[in-house]
Amino acid sequence: MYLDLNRGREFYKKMLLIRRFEERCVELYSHEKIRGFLHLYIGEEAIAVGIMQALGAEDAVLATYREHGHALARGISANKVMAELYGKAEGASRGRGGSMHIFDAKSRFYGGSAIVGANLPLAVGMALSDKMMQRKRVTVCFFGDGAVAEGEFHESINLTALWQLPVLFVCENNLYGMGTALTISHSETNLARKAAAYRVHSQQVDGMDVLKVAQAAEEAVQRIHSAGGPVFLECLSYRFRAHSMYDAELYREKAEVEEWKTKDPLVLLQKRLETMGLWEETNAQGLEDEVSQIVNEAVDFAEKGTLEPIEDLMKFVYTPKEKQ
Amino acid sequence: MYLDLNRGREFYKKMLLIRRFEERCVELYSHEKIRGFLHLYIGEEAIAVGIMQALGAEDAVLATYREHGHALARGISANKVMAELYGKAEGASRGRGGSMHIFDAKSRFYGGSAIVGANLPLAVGMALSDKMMQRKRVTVCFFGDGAVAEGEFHESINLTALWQLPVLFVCENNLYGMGTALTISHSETNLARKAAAYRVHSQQVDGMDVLKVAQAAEEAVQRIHSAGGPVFLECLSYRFRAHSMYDAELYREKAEVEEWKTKDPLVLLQKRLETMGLWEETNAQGLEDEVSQIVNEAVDFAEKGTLEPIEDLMKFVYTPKEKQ
Amino acid sequence: MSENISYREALRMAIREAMLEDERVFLMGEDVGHYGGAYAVSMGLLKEFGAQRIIDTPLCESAFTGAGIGAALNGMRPIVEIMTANFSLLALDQIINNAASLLHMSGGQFNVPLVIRMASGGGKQLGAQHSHSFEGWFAHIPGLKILTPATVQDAYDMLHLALADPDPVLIFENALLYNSKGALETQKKALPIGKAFQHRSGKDLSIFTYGISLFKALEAAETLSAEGIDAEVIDLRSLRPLDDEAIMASVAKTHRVLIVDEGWRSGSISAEIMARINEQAFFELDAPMRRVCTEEVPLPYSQHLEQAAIPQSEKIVDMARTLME
Amino acid sequence: MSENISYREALRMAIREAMLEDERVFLMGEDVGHYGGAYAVSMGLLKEFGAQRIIDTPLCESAFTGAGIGAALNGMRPIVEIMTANFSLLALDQIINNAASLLHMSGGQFNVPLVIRMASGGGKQLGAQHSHSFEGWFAHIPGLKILTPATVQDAYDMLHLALADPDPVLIFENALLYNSKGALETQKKALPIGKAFQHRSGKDLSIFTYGISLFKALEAAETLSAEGIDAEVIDLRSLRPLDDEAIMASVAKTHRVLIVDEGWRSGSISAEIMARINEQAFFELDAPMRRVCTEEVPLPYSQHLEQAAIPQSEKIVDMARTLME
Ligand SMILES: Cc1ncc(C[n+]2csc(CCOP(=O)(O)OP(=O)(O)O)c2C)c(N)n1
Ligand SMILES: Cc1ncc(C[n+]2csc(CCOP(=O)(O)OP(=O)(O)O)c2C)c(N)n1
Ligand SMILES: [Mg+2]
Ligand SMILES: [Mg+2]
Repeated sequence: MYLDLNRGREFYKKMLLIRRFEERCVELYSHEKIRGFLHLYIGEEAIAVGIMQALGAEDAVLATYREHGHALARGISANKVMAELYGKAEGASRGRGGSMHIFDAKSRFYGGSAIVGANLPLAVGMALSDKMMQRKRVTVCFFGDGAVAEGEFHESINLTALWQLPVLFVCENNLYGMGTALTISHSETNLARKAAAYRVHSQQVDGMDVLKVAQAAEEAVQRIHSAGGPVFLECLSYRFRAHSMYDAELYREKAEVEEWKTKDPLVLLQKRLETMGLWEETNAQGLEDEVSQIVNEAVDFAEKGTLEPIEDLMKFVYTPKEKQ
Repeated sequence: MYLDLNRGREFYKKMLLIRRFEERCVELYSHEKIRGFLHLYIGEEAIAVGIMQALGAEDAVLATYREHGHALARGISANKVMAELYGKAEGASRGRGGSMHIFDAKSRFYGGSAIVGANLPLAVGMALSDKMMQRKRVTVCFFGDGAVAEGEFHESINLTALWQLPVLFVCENNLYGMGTALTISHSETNLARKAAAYRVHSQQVDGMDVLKVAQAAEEAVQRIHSAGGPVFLECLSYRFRAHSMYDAELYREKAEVEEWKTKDPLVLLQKRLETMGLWEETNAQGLEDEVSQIVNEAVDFAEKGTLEPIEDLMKFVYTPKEKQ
Repeated sequence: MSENISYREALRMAIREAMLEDERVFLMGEDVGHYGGAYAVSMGLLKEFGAQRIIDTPLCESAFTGAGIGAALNGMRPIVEIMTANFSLLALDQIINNAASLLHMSGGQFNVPLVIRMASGGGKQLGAQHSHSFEGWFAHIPGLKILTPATVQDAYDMLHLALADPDPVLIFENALLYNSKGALETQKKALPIGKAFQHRSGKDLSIFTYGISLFKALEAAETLSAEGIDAEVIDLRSLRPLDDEAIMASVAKTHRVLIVDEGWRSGSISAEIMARINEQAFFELDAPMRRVCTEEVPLPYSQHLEQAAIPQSEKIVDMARTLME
Repeated sequence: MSENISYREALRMAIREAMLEDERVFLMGEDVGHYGGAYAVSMGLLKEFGAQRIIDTPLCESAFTGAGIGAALNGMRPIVEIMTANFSLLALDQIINNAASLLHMSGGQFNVPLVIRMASGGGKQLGAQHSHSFEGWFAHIPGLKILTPATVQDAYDMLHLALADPDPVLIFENALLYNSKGALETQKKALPIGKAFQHRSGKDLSIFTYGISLFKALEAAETLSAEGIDAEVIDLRSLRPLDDEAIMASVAKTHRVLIVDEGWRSGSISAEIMARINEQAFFELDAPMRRVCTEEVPLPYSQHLEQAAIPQSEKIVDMARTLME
């Protein structure tokens, strides 16, 4: 994929937004502004940013419980995401979802799913409808290396291959499912090869390199449009932080984490831009300032947000009459 | 595998027993002596017979709801199986199981399972215990081509490969799961290849040829004992009869069925023996008579059987105190 | 306008009509197409509508149920058939953690207009993995609606009602009813979801029931009537929501309550109905409420044991006598 | 002999002892090894017992639960940990169609001595897919035993009791209790499965509860006591079997019943308890029985909504006042 200043700035800014947004989340968590589980995407920003830029507004996205990055990259406002983390009525899911359940109908963002692997069957059905209705759309489904062991992965990928459905599977292989290493999860650790066994077009991608992800995503979307069937991308990546805020990280060596940090997607992009002599012009400080403002505003917005009235607790168990 | 008269007679007799036993079942079903679902194994006899002969008494067997053949081939008496079909207290499962739930502790026959694919996780656990306790045993798990689409297949085969467990997977590929053809069930219809993607030693076998099955089974058991890990055999076969007694068979052509009947495992074995000049000596009529007597006795035994007292209905929901 | 057809045909007719009316409706499940449906409900529909809308799935309950949810989210009106209620356990994560929860988790953004049909119930000697009645148990889950058509009319109506509903609706079809025949009026306005129906008026006791037990209860009511006991028989029709109003009105009239359901006794829908009557109409009661449920045992194969385990008209009669003591 | 330790430590101690005593015992589940357990129950055990007996599984709830069943069938005494009760829905087919049914289907030949532990309950702002309380719901299933340790002593005792049981036992550990501390006597004979325990004697009303709600009920009883209302508080401990005897004895004494449970109201274990009291002790009742359950909503994330949804001491007090009117 061709890198120019515009694209460089855009990708950098998006990744930076996720990074700074989540760093702020950590602070806010320690101040108990955010509660529940909080899974950070830091280190994996290149995946969401690279994939999302290949999508159109009509495409649909299904993400995981580690989905702040996906939500922001999809263009959901930081305000809405932060307000959700605060549990406020102005949040993406009116505070009913929290960190693991960001939803946004406008951008066709179907969550935020906290049962590992359970978004995969939804992707099958979404793509099936598009195919039935002859809509030219792609459904993107994100999931981790851990999810690949679940039965729903097997069942779903078979259906998409069998029925030739327009699904882009994005496996974020960060080498661990919580504290369980890839090697003790899968007899075949090359997950792209695993997917290929279903006769699905599959590929491993350097998930730390936003350009490579972006390129693979564009090719994948194209292929889905032309050939019809699903594509599986295994994005090799790493989670820099703990699994959630409760994790003592006993299962991996500090050195391994440090090693991976040298491949930081932000640093990698910076180096590329430097090599091309575009870094100066990128005006990283300017982007930092912009991003900082977005994050500050989001915190402000969330702080000022209101709480859903307790009388509305039972709302949305069933579709309210007025919406039927 | 070397075929001699003894082996020829033994295999022929065992397959014949299953055939005649089930033919009688059809009659008995029409007389309402047998009720519920009745799934016939006719056409697939070579698989159960070929596999079982490779096992020792210490090995364990997990079968499907189409398991009369497996039960008889494992050496469970026709009396016990027939009495079970009659719902009698003398039946293998005291009449509580029926056709789909034949159990026999003595021969380590762990059922008879009517949830497609649900016996696969049990096989993992059985083999795991054997490995933990360093017992030199094999767990054999039978299942159909349809079962391979279930999530539990994926989850279970991964565990056995990952943990290198002594499981012999026997996939009875009879080209249909009920009325659903293999080609509309799986994106990859070579199921051995599918299994190989988990790094499991896999192989397709002619499931109509008892000798080939027997040979593959012996090699598999040997390999499991020496290498430790699982083996997957895909036995290519065909079900001559309807899926169950209620099936109008709208989903396949009569011609296809007739074509497959030319590969009848009994006929195939007969031809082999003829070629070798052993058929005369086999004394097929003698075997017919022996088998006929076994089946007659079984019917007699079942007819004379008693019913579990209704007062015992609630027995075996929990382990009775006296057995603890 | 009124025809005498089978429960199976009524279901098929409703599915067919819905598919003709609305291109968003489709049917998906194991063996619904080429085989014609495990219980022949969809026989002939593949030919009429093609494999795009009558979809034979591989064996993968979780994925095809989840696919139904995804399709519903994406504008369709899927009907998912699960062959037998026992197999729905394989799809429970999708049904509870997704279908029943998405609307709430998304703050009202994503409703799931999905219909799931399944064959349910014992009495066919199919053993413990094919015979259980989970409808009362599913009724515990907020976000779901649970329908239990007993009559041919309801088999037909409820399919239409379920498809018109914006939220996930589960229909439990007792497999022994598929061959039952009854009158069908296709032009009549259907009794809504959540409304019970009184099949027999009586003054001495109220029998609340649903599904196949309705007929056992009606039979029992005849026997009781010969003994001078006048039983009211009410078909609950919907187990979630329950028609509290109809239940309490009947209790206020008869003051004695008998509930018949095919679930296992402990934690059955009968218990919930008792709890509600206790809460809402305690002082109307002249005697302890009673229930006839399935014995708490994985259903055995042999006929005599299985029949002993499930509700029977005689047991209902006996229990009603106890209740009247 | 008596120590003051945490619920988490009591569980770990019991697992450790069992593993030292009996080579057939092992622990299997997601992140029980290298991670140390999602709620740190098994922290340190991998180091002590090795990866052969503290088994980190891939994400595959159905297969590893089924593997537990298989191992139990083959002579072992597995402890399967399911990280959160919501995830157990993925394993329900194995739990119900296999674990709970095998003994019966096999005519008594194959019992399944399996222990399944899971973290349960709301109040941690984890949203609808991580917070539900299914213990009462599971209690519907014959073949299973359902334990709900509330105290440190029971956390310890019940693990041992479950392992000694020949049939499948499910232990629901309310996740908010892991840090709670209490006295532990390791030498005392444990109160058997199926026995309730009276934590507070009272004469005006009986509060039946279990798990974390026990502490809310005890707190409510204190408040009520200040108002001159004397509440008896009984920890059910086991939801299947239920201790009918203890329940009826208490009802016979107080004549008023309040049940507190963390399940959704409709079809809750509270309903079953009400049904049984109605059946067995109807004429002892001076007033309608009452229950405080979780509101029928997928649990929301925001604290104020979540807290409003689950039982609280104040709601118990209010309901007790209503009951005493
Ligand atoms: C069905 C299910 N099982 C277990 C969990 C607990 N859990 C949450 S995230 C996680 C690890 C998932 O790993 P992976 O799919 O690799 O995604 P990652 O967290 O690495 O992004 C686990 C075990 C869950 N949420 N759902
Ligand atoms: C989980 C589950 N889903 C569906 C069924 C209904 N059913 C019984 S057998 C069968 C077909 C299974 O096909 P296959 O595995 O190929 O075995 P075969 O019957 O051909 O021997 C189906 C769909 C079931 N018993 N269990
Ligand atoms: Mg991962
Ligand atoms: Mg088959």
